[in-house]
Amino acid sequence: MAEYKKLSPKTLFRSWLTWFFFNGSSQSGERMQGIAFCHSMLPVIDELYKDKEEKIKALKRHLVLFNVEPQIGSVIHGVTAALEEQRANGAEIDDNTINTVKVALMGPLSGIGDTLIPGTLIPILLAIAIGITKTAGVVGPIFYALVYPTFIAITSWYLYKFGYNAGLNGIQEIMQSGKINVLADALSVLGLLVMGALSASYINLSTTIKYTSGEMTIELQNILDKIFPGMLSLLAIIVVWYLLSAKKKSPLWVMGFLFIVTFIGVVLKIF
Amino acid sequence: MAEYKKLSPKTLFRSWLTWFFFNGSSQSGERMQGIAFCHSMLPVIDELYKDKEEKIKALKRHLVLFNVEPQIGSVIHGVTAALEEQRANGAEIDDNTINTVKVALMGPLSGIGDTLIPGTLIPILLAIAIGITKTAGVVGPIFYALVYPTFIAITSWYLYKFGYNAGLNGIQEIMQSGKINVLADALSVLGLLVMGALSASYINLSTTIKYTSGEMTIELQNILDKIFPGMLSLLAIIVVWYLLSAKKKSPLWVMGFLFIVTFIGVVLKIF
Amino acid sequence: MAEYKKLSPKTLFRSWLTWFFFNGSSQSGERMQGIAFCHSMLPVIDELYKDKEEKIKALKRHLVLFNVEPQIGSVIHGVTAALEEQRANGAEIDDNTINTVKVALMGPLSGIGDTLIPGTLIPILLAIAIGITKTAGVVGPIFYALVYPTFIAITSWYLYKFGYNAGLNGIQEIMQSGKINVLADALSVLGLLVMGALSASYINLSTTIKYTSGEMTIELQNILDKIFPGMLSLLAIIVVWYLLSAKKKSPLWVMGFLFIVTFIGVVLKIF
Amino acid sequence: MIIKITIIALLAYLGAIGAPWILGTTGGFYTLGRPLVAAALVGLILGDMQTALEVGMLIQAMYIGIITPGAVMPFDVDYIGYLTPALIILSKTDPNIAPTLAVPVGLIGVTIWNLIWVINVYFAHRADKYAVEGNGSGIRAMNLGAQIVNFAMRFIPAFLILYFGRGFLQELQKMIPPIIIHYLTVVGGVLPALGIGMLLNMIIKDKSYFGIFVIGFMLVKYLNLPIVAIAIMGAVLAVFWFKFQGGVSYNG
Amino acid sequence: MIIKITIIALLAYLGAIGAPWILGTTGGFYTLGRPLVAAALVGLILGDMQTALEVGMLIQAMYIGIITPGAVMPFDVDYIGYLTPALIILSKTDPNIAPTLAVPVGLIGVTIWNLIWVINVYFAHRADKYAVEGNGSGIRAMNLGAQIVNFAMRFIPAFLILYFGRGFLQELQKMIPPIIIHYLTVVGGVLPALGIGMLLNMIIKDKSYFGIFVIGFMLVKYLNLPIVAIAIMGAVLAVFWFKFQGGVSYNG
Amino acid sequence: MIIKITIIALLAYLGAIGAPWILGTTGGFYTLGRPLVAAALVGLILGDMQTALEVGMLIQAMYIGIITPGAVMPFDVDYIGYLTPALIILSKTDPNIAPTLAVPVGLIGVTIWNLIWVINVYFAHRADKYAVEGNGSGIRAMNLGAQIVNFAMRFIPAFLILYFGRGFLQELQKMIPPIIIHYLTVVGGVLPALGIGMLLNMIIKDKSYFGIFVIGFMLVKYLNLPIVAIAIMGAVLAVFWFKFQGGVSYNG
Ligand SMILES: OC[C@H]1O[C@H](O)[C@@H](O)[C@@H](O)[C@@H]1O
Ligand SMILES: OC[C@H]1O[C@H](O)[C@@H](O)[C@@H](O)[C@@H]1O
Ligand SMILES: OC[C@H]1O[C@H](O)[C@@H](O)[C@@H](O)[C@@H]1O
Repeated sequence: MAEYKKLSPKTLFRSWLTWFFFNGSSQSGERMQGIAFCHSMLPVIDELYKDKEEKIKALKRHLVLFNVEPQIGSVIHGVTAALEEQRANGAEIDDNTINTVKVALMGPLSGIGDTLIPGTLIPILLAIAIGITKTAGVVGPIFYALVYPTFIAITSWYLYKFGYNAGLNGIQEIMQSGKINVLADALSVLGLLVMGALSASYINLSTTIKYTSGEMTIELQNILDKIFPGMLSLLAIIVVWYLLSAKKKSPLWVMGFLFIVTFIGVVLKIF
Repeated sequence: MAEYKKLSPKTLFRSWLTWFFFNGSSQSGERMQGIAFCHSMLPVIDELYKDKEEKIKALKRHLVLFNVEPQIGSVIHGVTAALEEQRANGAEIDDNTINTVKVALMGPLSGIGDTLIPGTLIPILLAIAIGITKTAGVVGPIFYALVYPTFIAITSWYLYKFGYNAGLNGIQEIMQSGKINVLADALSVLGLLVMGALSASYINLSTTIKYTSGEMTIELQNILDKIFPGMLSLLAIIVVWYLLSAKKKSPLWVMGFLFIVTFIGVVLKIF
Repeated sequence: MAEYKKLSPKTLFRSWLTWFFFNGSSQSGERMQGIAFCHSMLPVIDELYKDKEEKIKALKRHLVLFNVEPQIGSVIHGVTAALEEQRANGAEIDDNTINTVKVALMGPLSGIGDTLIPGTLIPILLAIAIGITKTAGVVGPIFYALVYPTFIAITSWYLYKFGYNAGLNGIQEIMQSGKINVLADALSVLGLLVMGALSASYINLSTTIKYTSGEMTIELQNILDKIFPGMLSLLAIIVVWYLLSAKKKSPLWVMGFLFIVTFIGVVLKIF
Repeated sequence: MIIKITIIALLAYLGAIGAPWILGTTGGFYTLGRPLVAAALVGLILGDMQTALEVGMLIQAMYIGIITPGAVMPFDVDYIGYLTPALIILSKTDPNIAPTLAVPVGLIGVTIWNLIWVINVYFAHRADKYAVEGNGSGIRAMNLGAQIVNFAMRFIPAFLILYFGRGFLQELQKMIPPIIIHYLTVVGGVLPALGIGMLLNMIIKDKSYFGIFVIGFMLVKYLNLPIVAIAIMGAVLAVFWFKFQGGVSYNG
Repeated sequence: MIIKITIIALLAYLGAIGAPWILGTTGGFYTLGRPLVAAALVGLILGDMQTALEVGMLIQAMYIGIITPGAVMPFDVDYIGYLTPALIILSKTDPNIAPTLAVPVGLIGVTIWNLIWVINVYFAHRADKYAVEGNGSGIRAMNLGAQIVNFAMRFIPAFLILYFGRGFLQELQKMIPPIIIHYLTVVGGVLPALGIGMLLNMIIKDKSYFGIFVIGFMLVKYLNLPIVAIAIMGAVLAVFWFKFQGGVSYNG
Repeated sequence: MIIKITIIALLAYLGAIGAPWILGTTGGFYTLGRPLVAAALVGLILGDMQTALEVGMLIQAMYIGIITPGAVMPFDVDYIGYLTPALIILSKTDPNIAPTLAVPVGLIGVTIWNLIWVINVYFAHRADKYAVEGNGSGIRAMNLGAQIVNFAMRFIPAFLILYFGRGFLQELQKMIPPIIIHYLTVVGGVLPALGIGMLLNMIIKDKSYFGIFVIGFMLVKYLNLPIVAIAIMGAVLAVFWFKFQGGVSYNG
């Protein structure tokens, strides 16, 4: 019986590193990150398949359409490496199986990943960085530029290894346990709090309406501020959110809307 | 087989409107809101019973003692209208049944209604209105006079329709599910927070006791303020609450108590 | 049949009082609070055993090693008194049984007691007292000296009676129900909040590092304060906590560490 | 002046318990009949909005939690709401005595209400007769007719109190020694505790909820937060309280 | 100046989506490509850190929640991040118009990206050929090769915009009437609501969570707390939120 | 002066661990033996309450979490509580060195306690003899008799330290170079971290609870809330924490 071919730690690391650097390099409307996926599998393929035919089949297998949030998506590469290893050792895993697995994981991991990383983690870190910048200047961007990539690089590599070790079942178990949703809940609490704080500093809408009766001038904005400071700014956010979520308008549409409404407001001397 | 007589939307609305306006008009120690109930059923009776005998029976049926928190109590009128409709269409519903249903709903809906509306919602809205008045003057009462009646009118009409559609069972289900209690819990959290805030501004009790030794004067109130500002005011509230809840004293009794205690305090130069 | 000998309330109170005052009087490395335990049982023994032999056996029985958090530990004395009473009335309870019970309760009650009283309650009360002292001077220590002993004396006597009435099973039930842990959780929330507040006032570590370029001087501490005031103090706490918990260093070791680190810091003009 | 007093007395009727004309109990007793709203209207009529609102906030806070279960009324907030600020403004008295002045005014209102409540029995008995005849309009007439009583018993006393009260109060005030004024101010400071206490007595079933009241108290005393801010935070808290309680009521 | 502009244009390439050289997407688009980081680099290069950071904070806040699901990009934050502060500093314009200036800049960036996305299809097809030959290095070359396109299409336009834009903007500014400046300032104040709104749209599934956003808003408006403090408190809250939810998601 | 020192030394005995006379451990070690209470008494006796309380708060904060499981004592808070403020006041030294001065004082106290703990074995053995004789009073005498040792070993050293220490400290102070004073101040600032750290080590089992500590820290740093306010809020929080946890301990 033939010896079991095990992927060396070095190969796994090179595979991950290739993906980590070059995941977006040749993105296109047709294949998305397909070439990059294949690229990241080269070290694995080279180590596992000495036979030319097998190698060609492997290259073709991984050059198909692929797309995922690239930073946490590395978990799929780990799983795929494990599947390839089993296949190279004789397990009955055909092209179709491997592709099905990749496609099955792609969707949910894109959703989760986009929500958690650019949708939650990055805004939180940036909001903190803005806060620091406000008081301590350039320390803010430095903080972000150190913390974010370090944390993500470690996480991404960890997830690759996790995918390789846990295999497909392990990943699916976690995704179905609901824990990820609760984690997203908790992170969204943090994110919303911080976004609210940020909005209070960076969104500014105030009215210039005044009533003058005799020598007394009443400024509407003054009254609004006494009732709830920043009322109009908050209102603007709610309107935007409403247009995007309930009315399903595109961001560009909403931007046009804001330009027009403020224009009318300025002309009518409301703002 | 005779056609099913269905109450027209217009009749239902007129029935509700009559109740909404005239629920308290002829309250008395003997019949409470009994006449008003019958009054509000007139449109329903007129539409359902063409036969004079039936009409007289219906009028007598609804002229008995009735009492409920009138604003959310409209749900009973909806249920009653539905019962009358079924009866007019031949269902076996006698005077007794209809009265039993009314009496059964009266009690809990008075308790829930008085707790939620004059006991919780109105104080919260008034506290907010006072807060607004403090900074923005007459905007405060205007706010209350717009928000409160609008909200209640819509709710009351909605509840009438809900009662009519859900019938008796639907209402009882909701009242037994415990959801109403949890809602009351949550509202009481809001109410207590706001009442606490209000008390901090509007209840004022301070001592005038001073110790003078040599050139130094120590004012007791100063020390108390440093430990916990508003300590005596809070204490006053706790005492009143204790007298009302644990000692079951009447509000008038407590008022007399406050008059006397402060009198003694002023005489003894404590306050 | 002989009459049932019941311990008089007075005897129980004297037993508790003896323990409450003299629990620590003759602590030693060999017997711990053993003599004090026996001392507190004298009223019980005197009332129950008229026979000299029985009395000697009883004295010897209670002179063995004993140790417990003394303030809430009184519950054991209550249980023991109950056991002695049953024994004196003929129940089959030998020396061994009584000792086993004492030993079984000693451990957990020491753990719980030390955590809840000197570990949580006393620090909370002292922190509050410090807060009061800061603004209202000597009122702070007076507050502590009144509140703490009063509360504990009542609790301790109550626990003695509880132990006597509930007996062994009652106590074990409570300790196993998990309620005590949830109580400890809740108290630790309060304790941690207050300790955090206290630390903010009483721990002070700041850096003296400055960058001077041309006429401009940047003080590092200024920047740190803008990012998070008290950052270094909080860091110091975290380091100490880490050394104690993760590195299992002794308090004395950590104290030496602090002396040395700050010394180096002062020499290098960091602090 | 007579016209102004007439309008105020009229409003005191429209905001009284049972007066149906302005959206029933909702727009009447629960809106026009609230001291804050009433005071604003008095301020508008008498041309001294500032004093009116000052008094209005004070007495509104004091009677904020009034409920009338089964028509039992501890103090008549409607009479208090119209007559107190009007008397204060008309007699140019110190607004700080408003809480004390509110007491007799509120008790007069309660007495009137109790009388009405007995008199109205008459309409019920006449309505019974109409029912036997199948006369629906007659029943309607009885329900509306009761308002003649309500109007008479609300408008006339209110008018008289305002008409004679202002002169009387002015006289009275000159004669009161300073210690009494001080006493009335102290009483005025504590009286609102009664309204709050009644509310607590009603809302709180599980004592630990009192802690939330204390938090609200401290948010004002220590952080000087306005009530609007506290109410919004409280609303957010309440939403999650409801959400996370999973159907288990602790205070209900 | 040419050198400085060259460096900025180069950074605008390195921080663009797809540029792999600085730790891939993580260090590139998600770090170098963030307006706050970009602005700081621009400030360093052009020697006006203060203005750069001011602009950086403003436009970072505005586009803080940008996500690009499936490579669909609503606004190109990378171009915005480098070109906006650079143009403002070079033409000595009022930083308050930055949010408005960011709009056309961002759209130019998007157009470029969409072009690249189509052009890159070419590399995929050539890679297919190499696969058939079993030529791994060829595939690698295709993945890297796409960067030639990316570089050309990012660097050149950025350079040109900066080179011509600064003069143009200076001219333009002199001609703009004050009302337009006011308008642009008003627009600049509201535009960040778009970024925040997009984020809310994404994060919030259960509307009650909006309350938490409002709390954050009020903590700044009423208590003047800095964001760092709010973030730390929020983190503590999030930890217990996670702990106490017992696996039940309400907003997920 | 001798009388005052005598009284202080006597109090140092009455507040020592094991001294039974003032309500046992509760009123003795846990009340009289707490530095805050001790310092107040010292202040009263020496007529400088202000300095005494200043020192008292400092060293109380530092040793706030001292526990003595199984009679193992890390620092003797009783000796620290009486001798530190007394020495500071008597030698008119800078109160800021109190935390440093507390260290040797506390260690002397510990040594004494360890000695007592060994000596007391003697009483146990004599008690055994009385037990065999059925002599209850003898056992009582042994329990009380141990106080002779405790008194001697507490009172005498305390008296001597105070009597000689004050002169010695005055001399010492003149000779210390400013850098050492600075060093001692720095040390004094960090030392309380030890007491707090010990407490954290004891209370915290689940690391996330550290977040609550940080919140308390920030409430003071950012909002300047006094501890009393924080304690009341914390108590309210704790009540609902207990209520809503439904019997599940996370940190226990
Ligand atoms: O208690 C129920 C109900 O009783 C009476 O009808 C009135 O006092 C109402 O205000 C009250 O809501
Ligand atoms: O949506 C998943 C994924 O799609 C594309 O690959 C890119 O836009 C990524 O930024 C994104 O995370
Ligand atoms: O640990 C339990 C107990 O042990 C010893 O008896 C003493 O140190 C007490 O203070 C402590 O509570």
